[in-house]
Amino acid sequence: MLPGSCETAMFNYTFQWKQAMARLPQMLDGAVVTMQVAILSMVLGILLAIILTMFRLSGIRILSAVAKTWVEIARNTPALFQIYMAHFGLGSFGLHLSPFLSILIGITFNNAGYLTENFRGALKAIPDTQTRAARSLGMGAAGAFRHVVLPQMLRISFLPMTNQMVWAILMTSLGVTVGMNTDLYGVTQDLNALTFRTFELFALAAVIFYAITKIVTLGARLIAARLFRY
Amino acid sequence: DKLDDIIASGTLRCAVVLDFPPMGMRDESNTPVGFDVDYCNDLAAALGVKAEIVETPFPERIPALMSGRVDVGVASTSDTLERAKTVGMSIPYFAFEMAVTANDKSGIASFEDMKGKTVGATAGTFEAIALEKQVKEWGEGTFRPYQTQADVFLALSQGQLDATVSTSTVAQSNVKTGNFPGISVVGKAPFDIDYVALFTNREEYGLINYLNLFVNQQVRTGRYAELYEKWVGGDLPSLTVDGVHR
Amino acid sequence: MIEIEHVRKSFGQLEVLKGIDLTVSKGEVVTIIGGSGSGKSTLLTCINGLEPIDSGRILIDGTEVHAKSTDLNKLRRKVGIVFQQWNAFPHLTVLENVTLAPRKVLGMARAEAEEIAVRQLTHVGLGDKLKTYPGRLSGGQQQRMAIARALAMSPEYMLFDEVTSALDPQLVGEVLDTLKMLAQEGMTMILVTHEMAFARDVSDRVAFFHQGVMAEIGPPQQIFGDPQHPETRKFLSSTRQ
Amino acid sequence: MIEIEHVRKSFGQLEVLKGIDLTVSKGEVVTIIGGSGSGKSTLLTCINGLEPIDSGRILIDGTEVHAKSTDLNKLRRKVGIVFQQWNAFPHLTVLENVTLAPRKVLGMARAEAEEIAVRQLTHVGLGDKLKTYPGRLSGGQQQRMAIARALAMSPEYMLFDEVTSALDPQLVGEVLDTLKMLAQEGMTMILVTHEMAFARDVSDRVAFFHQGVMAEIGPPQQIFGDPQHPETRKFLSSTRQ
Amino acid sequence: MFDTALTTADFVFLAKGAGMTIVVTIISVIAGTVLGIVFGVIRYQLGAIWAAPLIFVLDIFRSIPLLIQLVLANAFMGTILRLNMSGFTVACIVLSMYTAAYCAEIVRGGIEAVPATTRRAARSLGMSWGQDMREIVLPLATRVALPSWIGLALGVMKDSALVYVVQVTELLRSTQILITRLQEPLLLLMICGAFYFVISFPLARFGGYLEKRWSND
Ligand SMILES: Nc1ncnc2c1ncn2[C@@H]1O[C@H](COP(=O)(O)OP(=O)(O)OP(=O)(O)O)[C@@H](O)[C@H]1O
Ligand SMILES: Nc1ncnc2c1ncn2[C@@H]1O[C@H](COP(=O)(O)OP(=O)(O)OP(=O)(O)O)[C@@H](O)[C@H]1O
Ligand SMILES: [Mg+2]
Ligand SMILES: [Mg+2]
Repeated sequence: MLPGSCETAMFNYTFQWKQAMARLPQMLDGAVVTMQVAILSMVLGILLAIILTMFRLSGIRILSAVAKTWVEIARNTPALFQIYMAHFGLGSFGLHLSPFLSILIGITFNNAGYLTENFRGALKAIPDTQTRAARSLGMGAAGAFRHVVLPQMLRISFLPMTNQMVWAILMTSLGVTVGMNTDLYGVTQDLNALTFRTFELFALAAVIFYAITKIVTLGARLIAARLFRY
Repeated sequence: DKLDDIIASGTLRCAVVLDFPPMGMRDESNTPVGFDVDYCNDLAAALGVKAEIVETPFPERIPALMSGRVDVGVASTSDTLERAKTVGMSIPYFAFEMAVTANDKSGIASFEDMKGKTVGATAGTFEAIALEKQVKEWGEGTFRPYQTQADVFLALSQGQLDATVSTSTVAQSNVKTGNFPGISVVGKAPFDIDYVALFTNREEYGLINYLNLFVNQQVRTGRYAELYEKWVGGDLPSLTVDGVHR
Repeated sequence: MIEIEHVRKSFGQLEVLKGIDLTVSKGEVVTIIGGSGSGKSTLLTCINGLEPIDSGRILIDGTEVHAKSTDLNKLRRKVGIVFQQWNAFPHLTVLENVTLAPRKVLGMARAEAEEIAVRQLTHVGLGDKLKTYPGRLSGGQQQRMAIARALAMSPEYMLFDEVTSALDPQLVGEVLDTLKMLAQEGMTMILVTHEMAFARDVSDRVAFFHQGVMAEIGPPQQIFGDPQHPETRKFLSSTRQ
Repeated sequence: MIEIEHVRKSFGQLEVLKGIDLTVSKGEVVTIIGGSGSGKSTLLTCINGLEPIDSGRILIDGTEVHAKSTDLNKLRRKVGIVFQQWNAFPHLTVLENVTLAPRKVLGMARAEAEEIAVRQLTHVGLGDKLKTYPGRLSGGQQQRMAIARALAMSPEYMLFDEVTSALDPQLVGEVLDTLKMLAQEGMTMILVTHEMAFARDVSDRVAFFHQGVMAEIGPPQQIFGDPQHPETRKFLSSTRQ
Repeated sequence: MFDTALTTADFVFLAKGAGMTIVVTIISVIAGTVLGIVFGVIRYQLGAIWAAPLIFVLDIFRSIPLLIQLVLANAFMGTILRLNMSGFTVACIVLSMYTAAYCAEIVRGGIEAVPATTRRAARSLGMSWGQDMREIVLPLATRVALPSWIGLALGVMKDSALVYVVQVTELLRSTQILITRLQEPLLLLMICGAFYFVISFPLARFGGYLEKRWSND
């Protein structure tokens, strides 16, 4: 049963793959938007997580409290809730974000929380002697973190980061709840409203999502092989 | 067939959209009420069975039917040709005019003013499809579909949207509740009249025939007018189109 | 000149250094021996300011290490240290390990830093391992790299903390040879070691630590040949077995 | 009686056992010595059927270990084995470690199993550790517990695979004493060891393995006093140093 | 404190939603765990090559948005198979498979963490494969797997917010319904978020505690 190859009858249902396949270009455009959101949210999430990690390490109580609260909320409430909150929650304060920004902020918030937790685990795996060695070469605390600890931390948490990236891709599908209709899920849903070929359209979307996540994990592996040769 | 199945099972399960006042909504005790809810109850009574209201968001109406979760959609569903490829539609049981509701701060006073603004509607509805097309024609402004009618009005009152197009009944009803401060109905949208139909599975001719007759009877017996007065009020819209049968 | 005066240091309840006095002049090689937990490593980390001290003071060329006004990062450029555990930066190649500090701390250009690094690495016999990652090196090679890394900062003093004790026996020799070479070149060094033969060979003075106290110090001939303190005798006889 | 006939065994390309023949009679103690990778451990795991063999056969009291019809679980009750790496069950107390198999495999009642377990544990000197978890035991105690655990199944044969080689020197003695005691009690044993003095002391015959071949076998006096095979000589002189 | 139109009836309504969230979660986690253990053991026993089809199928559940899984399953069971299934059933089936897909990996990791030597010791005492699994592997693997499993269960609870697409009115959906009527998004969302937090946070902490305790010995 190759999609698009024919109209297949199964039980009482007649598949109309051609109709769905005709929409493929639109859906691929959606996939591009999905990737944009995912990549941006990852980049921002990693930067924020690094900042939050430094907050945690800073020893300044208020900063580490901020980091802690962030991590716990991100990890203990549904992503859908976080995204809804980014749009309508902030909206009640008169802060109006476009759907794109809402979903971006929602997922970034989530990413940052989970990654901060990952970084914490990674830091534990880096022996104290590394910092000592760097400090005894005359590096300052910041220099030792930046040149010695950080690269190792990113390497140890590379696999969790890849997983988080896959998550981010999957989470973009929640954008519809805040008015997003340009991403892959949103496009699919719009097309569904138009034609009601639910199964065919979403099956196609599923295949695209699957392909994207596979490409991303594969790409990550290649990047890891290039970056981490030690 | 399905008609027999419904009678045999003793329950009629209707897909109803419950954030679409006054067609479907919830009262203070969160029980479903509205025009569509009453209409479903009438249909069940006519069939001599119990009615069961299944809440479905707009985008999920057809999937709910297709997945056998409901028997009939009484869900203000526009009878487009595209959709009729998938489901079977009855004759129209209601007709909507489209109205523009705007946030007071946006300064929008008519449909044309919406050009270049951020506008939205409920994903998967007739007006959403039409409005999105219009925004593309204008070539400026943004269109945002939300999952539910409630989210649309919430976004509108928060100022995330400048204006929305919705059925006039919904617009009036929402503005009337006073839940959404700072919004008002500013005019009509020049879209075709949105005829909505009951729907069921495409091949259930017996049931579709029954639904057609039921809609006809509702008008004949005056029940349609009665329900319209109860939930909407004002001029009763005609359910026929000039110059063509059905 | 390194001057250590009445240094005391505790970890919580445990007093690890109980008033240490020691002066190391330019060009001198002082070896510290002593049982496990006697405070040898702690003293070294205090000397370059990695650990604070409780009382007393440590002067390096007249600068007080633990004074508030002292720029420790600057001071540490003068004092290289190599630890017991290998502490190569695993994410950097051998060459990058050695050039990192000169570039980031001294602000050297890459080319210049690499020139120095290659010289130092060749010096310790790792001239052919520049592009290798430390994970691929033997323990002895890692330790020699750590020595080259410290030397690349052109320190005036070097501290070595049991740099051979985590090595397989056959790798010990190559590291000790490197240290001996440094000593012969006139580097001022304090080294902690369990290799008695080596200590006798290379040191100007040998200090014996016992439970946070420097029980005895003197030329190697005296310490090994005619130890005065009963604990020194006990320690030496137990290591000789 | 354990009869090993022309046993060959490969892991992938690597032939680890190249036709081994060995018969161990009731009450005999056979020690296997040989270099690392010579196939000693592999032979033991073949004897109790943990590893399949490629050709040849192994008979235990006439039952062919690798025959399809053989109930290995039943056979293994006869043949106890203790490995090089400690393999205590960390989630069970010492007593539970020892009673587990008698209860689950032999279907003994708890009381009966515990009686036997206490006897065996006391025998190996762990009578006071019944409620302790293995994590709290020293390596030597863990190995003795493993021995007691195997003995609790009342095996007729015992295989020991370098049971002391992962132990600190001061713990080796206590385990060897336990083995000696077993030998004196008449247990049929095959043991792999690097402790030559012990092998000489306890064995009826000593076999020397070299690269998958049993190069030489004979009474300990002959093997240690007058080795015939050049590899045996080489091996013994290298371990004696 | 808050000037709100929220009535007791509304709280009951929210509580029902929360109840639904919990029921869906519990059913899916139990079913998913049982399946996950079966899949995990099969996956481990067969090895990566022979279990490839299973790995592929389970991977699908981890590579497609849950929302799409729900919509597809719903459309497939209803539209194509014409099974008369409630949304609740579909939600539980999909979430169970979703749980199983992740759980299988956790189980495999747990089994692999049991040292081969320990298992050899068990087998050489005459224990059968089943006894080894039950008496040795299960208790030891559980220690490794339990913290991740708690994380998974909490993840499933949070992800169950998505079952609204198959017409199951769980907590977040109930909240949205009330927002529709009451127009107090912030307050209602806070209540909803707090509910998830109150369940998730202590359990997550407990998982972290177990992890710390068991990684020490
Ligand atoms: N960071 C620390 N916190 C608490 N106690 C410490 C710390 N570092 C060292 N100690 C304790 O201080 C004492 C001295 O330690 P130190 O490392 O200086 O001994 P050492 O002479 O170098 O011994 P070794 O030969 O084993 O390296 C020991 O009892 C040790 O446990
Ligand atoms: N499961 C296995 N898979 C592949 N190769 C193996 C396996 N087990 C053992 N080998 C290989 O078989 C050879 C013999 O191993 P074996 O453990 O029997 O040696 P040994 O004589 O016991 O050595 P040692 O004294 O080091 O324990 C070695 O080269 C080893 O690498
Ligand atoms: Mg030390
Ligand atoms: Mg072996």
